[in-house]
Amino acid sequence: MERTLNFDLVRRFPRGPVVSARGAWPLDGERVTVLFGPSGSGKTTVLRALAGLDRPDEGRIVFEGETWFDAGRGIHVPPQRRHVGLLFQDYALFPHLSVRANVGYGLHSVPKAERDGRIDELAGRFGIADLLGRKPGELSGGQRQRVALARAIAPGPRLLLLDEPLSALDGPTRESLRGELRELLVRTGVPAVVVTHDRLEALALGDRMAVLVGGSIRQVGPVPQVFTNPVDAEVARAVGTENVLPAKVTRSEMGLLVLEAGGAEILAVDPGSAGDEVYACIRAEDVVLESLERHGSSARNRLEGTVVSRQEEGALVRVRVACGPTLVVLVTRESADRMGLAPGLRVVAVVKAPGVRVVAR
Amino acid sequence: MERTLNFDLVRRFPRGPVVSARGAWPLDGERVTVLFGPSGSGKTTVLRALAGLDRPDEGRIVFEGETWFDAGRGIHVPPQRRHVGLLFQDYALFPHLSVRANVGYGLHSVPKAERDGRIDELAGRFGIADLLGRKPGELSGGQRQRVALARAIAPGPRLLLLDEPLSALDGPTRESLRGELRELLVRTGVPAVVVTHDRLEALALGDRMAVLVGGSIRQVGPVPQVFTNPVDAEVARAVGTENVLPAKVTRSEMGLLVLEAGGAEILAVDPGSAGDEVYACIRAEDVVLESLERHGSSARNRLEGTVVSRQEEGALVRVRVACGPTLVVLVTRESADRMGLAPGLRVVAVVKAPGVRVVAR
Amino acid sequence: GGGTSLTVAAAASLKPAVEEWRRDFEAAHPRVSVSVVFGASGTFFAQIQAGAPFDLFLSADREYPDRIVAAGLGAAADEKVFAIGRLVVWTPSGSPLDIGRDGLASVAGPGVRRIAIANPAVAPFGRAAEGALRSAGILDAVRERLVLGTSVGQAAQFATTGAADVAFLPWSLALEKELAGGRVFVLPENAHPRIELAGVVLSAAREAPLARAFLAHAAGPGGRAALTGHGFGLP
Amino acid sequence: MDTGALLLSVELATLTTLLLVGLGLPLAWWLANTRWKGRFLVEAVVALPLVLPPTVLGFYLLVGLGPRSPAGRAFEAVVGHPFPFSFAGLLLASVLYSAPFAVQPFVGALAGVDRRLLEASHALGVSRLGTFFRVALPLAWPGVLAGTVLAFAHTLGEFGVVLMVGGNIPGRTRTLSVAIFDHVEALEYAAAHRTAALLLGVSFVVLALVHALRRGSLPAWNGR
Amino acid sequence: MDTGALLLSVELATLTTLLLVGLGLPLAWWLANTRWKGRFLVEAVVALPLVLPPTVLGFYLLVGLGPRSPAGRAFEAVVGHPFPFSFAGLLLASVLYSAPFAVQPFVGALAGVDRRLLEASHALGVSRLGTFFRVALPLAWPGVLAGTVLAFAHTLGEFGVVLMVGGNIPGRTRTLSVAIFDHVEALEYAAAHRTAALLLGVSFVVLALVHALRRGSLPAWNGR
Ligand SMILES: Nc1ncnc2c1ncn2[C@@H]1O[C@H](COP(=O)(O)OP(=O)(O)OP(=O)(O)O)[C@@H](O)[C@H]1O
Ligand SMILES: Nc1ncnc2c1ncn2[C@@H]1O[C@H](COP(=O)(O)OP(=O)(O)OP(=O)(O)O)[C@@H](O)[C@H]1O
Ligand SMILES: [Mg+2]
Ligand SMILES: [Mg+2]
Repeated sequence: MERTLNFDLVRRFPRGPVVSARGAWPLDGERVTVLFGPSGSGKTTVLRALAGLDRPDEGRIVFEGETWFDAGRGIHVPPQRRHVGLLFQDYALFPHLSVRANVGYGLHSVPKAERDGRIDELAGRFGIADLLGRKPGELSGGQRQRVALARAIAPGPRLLLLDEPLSALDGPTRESLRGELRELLVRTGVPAVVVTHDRLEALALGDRMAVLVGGSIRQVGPVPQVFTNPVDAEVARAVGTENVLPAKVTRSEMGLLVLEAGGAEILAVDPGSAGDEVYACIRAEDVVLESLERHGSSARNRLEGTVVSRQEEGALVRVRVACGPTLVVLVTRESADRMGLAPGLRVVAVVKAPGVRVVAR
Repeated sequence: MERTLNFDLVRRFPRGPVVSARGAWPLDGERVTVLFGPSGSGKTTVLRALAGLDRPDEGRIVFEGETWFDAGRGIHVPPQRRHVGLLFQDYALFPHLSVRANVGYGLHSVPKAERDGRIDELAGRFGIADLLGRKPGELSGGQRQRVALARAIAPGPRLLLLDEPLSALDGPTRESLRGELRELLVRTGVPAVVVTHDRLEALALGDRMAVLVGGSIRQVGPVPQVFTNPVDAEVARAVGTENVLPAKVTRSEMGLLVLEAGGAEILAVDPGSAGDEVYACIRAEDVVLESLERHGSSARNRLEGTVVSRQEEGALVRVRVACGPTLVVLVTRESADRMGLAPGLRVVAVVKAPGVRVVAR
Repeated sequence: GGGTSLTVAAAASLKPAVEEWRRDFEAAHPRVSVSVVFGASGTFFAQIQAGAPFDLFLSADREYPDRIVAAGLGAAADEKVFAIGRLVVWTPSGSPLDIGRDGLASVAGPGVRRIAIANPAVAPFGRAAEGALRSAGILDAVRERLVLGTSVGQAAQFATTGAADVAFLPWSLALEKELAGGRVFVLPENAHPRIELAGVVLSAAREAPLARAFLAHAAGPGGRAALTGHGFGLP
Repeated sequence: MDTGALLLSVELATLTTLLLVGLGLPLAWWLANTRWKGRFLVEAVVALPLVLPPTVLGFYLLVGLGPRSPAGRAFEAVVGHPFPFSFAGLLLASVLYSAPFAVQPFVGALAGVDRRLLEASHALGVSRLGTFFRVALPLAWPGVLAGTVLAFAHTLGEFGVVLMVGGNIPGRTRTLSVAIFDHVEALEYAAAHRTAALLLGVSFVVLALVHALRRGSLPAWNGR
Repeated sequence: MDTGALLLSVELATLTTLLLVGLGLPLAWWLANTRWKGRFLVEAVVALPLVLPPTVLGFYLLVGLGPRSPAGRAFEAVVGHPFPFSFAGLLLASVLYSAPFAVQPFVGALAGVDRRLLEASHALGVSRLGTFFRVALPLAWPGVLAGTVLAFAHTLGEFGVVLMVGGNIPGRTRTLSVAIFDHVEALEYAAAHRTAALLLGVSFVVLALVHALRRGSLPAWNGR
């Protein structure tokens, strides 16, 4: 059977923007698609359309050969017959039902013993076993989110749609649940679309990543690749590329492009056909800082500059260096301390040519 | 005037746990307190009590010399007269009012022109200027969160209580709002208690961090210090310390403790009076991996072992090394690639003695 | 405006006669306006006890005025019987019943499913109807088929809508336009307990002399003519 | 005492309420959810019987459903006896007259149920009917109860329509309210007081029980 | 035509409804929020007048508030004229009798308002009263409207209490519903039909307008 999710939909909000997203995702090898994108870009809208809760104004949705929606032919399979598991961004737990009843809600046709077994198993997995007798109003925010996740998964859906499933959880809980979720997705083999704003989560959960910007899907690809090779500046910003520098192509040299950005010269791999006015996208982690003493000369992609600010970020330190353009650089705490990085210090920012991604402006 | 927030409260949930938290926080230099803690530890409960929405069963709350609550004397200042700005974890936006009316809700006694000015200023700051005419039902999750944030801040409260103010936002938006928020907090000088699950956010926003575990505040201190020097194993786990190893003190040597953990010997700075059975808390970023060839010998705090797994985490790589105990190590992608880190590879994990925090078991 | 006004509470069954009296009385007393409230005698009794602003009470029987007097709400001298009620049996057009031919007992015949009477507990004409059925010896036979209107008006409505096959009504009501299509059989006065319609001037009346005058007019020649014209007997 | 009348009243009120819940809830659910422009007409029509005095409504029912009308003949053909003066007729009239008391609060309460919860239920594979019973109804409970109580109490007290359509036949269509009315009209005040006290006592116990029941079933999120 | 009676009816229904909204909303708000154990008793008592036939209720009002009773003398002292057979008395009786139609739906609707929104309002410095008007009332709107419509329509149609307490005095206490009743009683069917048509027509327009109004004011989150 053709295991794919095909959709091409347009949703026009009367008092809002137009979301028009399309995708054609094989579901065999790459089962988990991460949906990434800025706030308001249309992620929830796409999930709601896939779940059948919202009727797009145009387009089609075909899942594993079944047409779920076709505006032209007037087809709209109701949500009940799509068998998707949707985790709502705001949970939408049933306030009048206990946690047990919430999690078991979609298991109405399952015998009680089996249902209870399934609930208990999921509750154990997601750390809500002690809460089964409570009502949602008696839970904390993160507990509610876990209940909603268990509820969406319990009926064994054909497709899981998770809208920020772990956003309300603390680091350790989140990490353990990420593991549980990944394990569960792999074991059951159910395809999933997961919305997240977290790079680690995308990397840990996703086989494929789709980036939604301004209502349309701009890029789809393996997760690490999308993070490192955004196709345009907006995607680059959406995936958190710290340095998106407007640049000019001055010339081409031995297959490399020579860019001029903020007065500095940067070498980059030529992507072909980007034009003259471009953006140079550089991830902060791909810039290395060196002390001025070590190399006196300012060779290519070695930009001399001054540290503007230093901000601790746990294991890493975020440094801004004014070196023509102002570059954001991530270095380990160890090397930052070794170099004595502090505002005012003169340093050299080394940018590796493969770390510079050139996209059209 | 005495600028402090003093509270000591006990809240017993009939069908839930007991939250009993206390704090005495000067508000002059260190205005922003970050409340950190696992899901369900009582963060929201504390904020609700401070806001006056929930009446604790016991205790007192005194803010800047004003007694807001005193169970013994039967004092309970209603929320209306506390002038706090509370951002609800689930937003609680008024569904029947426009975004403009939501943000302006607390400004009822302000003249219309001034009110509109304030709303427009905050809307610009928080990127919701285009949404002022919509109703909350017509917003995305992250947009709702920003509206709720603006609504809490608009009336110029005496104390801001923010329950995960940025959790629903994508990385770039979050970062920019973090900046706006910090700037606003500094500029207005209003003290704040901010709940977050995010280390970066805690570091960026907080002057002081309080860690809540199991309903009580276990540690209070400057943010970076709490992350690096947790007082007990539970706090260590709560702040995301990756390695919390049960260990035995074997002997003391030149002011250093010699620990035995999972068969390996680890040197640590003696905290004094931790007893014999302890936990050794080691942050993954404080472990360095070296190739086996470089140093043949297995000297102290140099634990030889095998890479068990490697997981990309953006700029960093998370590696598990079985070297007696199984250590989680964070290294830069660059060095991981240089060393060819992959499951099966033999490596040496170097743990610096100051990076080992010993706490009583 | 400018003149005095007299308020009369009158049993609904008296409506056609009272309306005529009112016209005549107002014609004779140009500065007086008479307003008449029609209703159930039991209701009026309760209202009079509660201080209703009525000057004169015209009841469908003697019992209520007697009680008014007994309760001290009116003087015995101001109570007067002014008419005798006449009971008729009304059948719709096309009904196979012919009481004139077959006698009252034919009401108990198999073709009659429902017999409408006013509730004997509250309406004098209902008590009379029950008495008529009893003297005809068919009360027990038809008891199951009786439907009780709260008032004679309601009994008439049962008949006009076809819900009942036979109705026992005051003659005055049977002369109404809505009942004109049916057949009316006037029962002899001795076929049922005597219905004496009495009026009493209330001691709380603001216009007691006028009320006495109105009652006198009702019992006088002009009033009697109206009564006979509308199907009432005379005392 | 009027135990027969009491029983009849309770029976009529109970059946009327059951019918109104059975028919009114679906109608209210539809009214609360439809996007049809003309729904306000339906709502107005449902409320309309209210504005007529009960006896007058009864009169029109007799006219419209009496043995001379086509509808009345249809009623007789279906039910087996004519509409007027029968318990079935009484029931129909009561249902019509008490309908707004049930339907209006039902609509009000059902319209207040958060749509996202209904969507969540649909997404979990539960049919529209199942969602109605498992989510909408429990959440609209206070309003549904209000409507039910109103319909029940009003039917107990109603006597205008009952009198007109029922014909006040002891044991068959004489309800307790009609009996009290008769007592008052016949100046049998002592009997009226006794019967009224009985009706009030029984009703008070029923109403207090119903309201006490509701207290326990308030959703927890409203108690936080 | 009975324009005087129509005006009187509309005036009575409007004033009754206004009074019921004015008094019933605070009572309902209190009932919806109190944690007092005895609140179910209050709710039962509010609904109780319903179970009495209107004329009987009117009778008891006459007895209880008549000029011979202490309460009646108090009424007279305050209002300036005796309770029975006056417009003020009629109004009081109508308010009492229609109270449950307003209060019950009000309670149902107000109890359904999400407490967190009230808390949000309090935290934003808005008083309890302000919160009631700015949050609770708009969100409970469908149910509040239902109660208001019921109270209005029911007062229009009521005649039992009105007849008993008001005494059917033309121009003062004869409402349109009493007038129709009189016409039917007197077998003046043509006049009755005309008056009923007038009442129905006016009411239909009012009801349709009210319901059409509501459509527009449904909260947006219910439209997503
Ligand atoms: N009912 C509506 N009416 C008008 N505009 C709407 C409506 N629902 C959503 N929108 C708009 O459509 C866009 C996409 O919304 P959506 O909820 O899909 O965003 P999202 O990607 O999920 O964002 P977030 O990460 O903040 O949840 C947003 O700009 C939002 O404001
Ligand atoms: N009304 C209630 N009844 C019973 N237990 C409750 C109630 N409210 C909260 N709790 C419990 O109290 C504890 C603290 O809840 P709280 O909401 O303060 O947690 P939190 O620290 O905010 O967690 P999160 O990060 O998940 O939001 C939790 O275990 C929760 O289940
Ligand atoms: Mg969303
Ligand atoms: Mg919380």
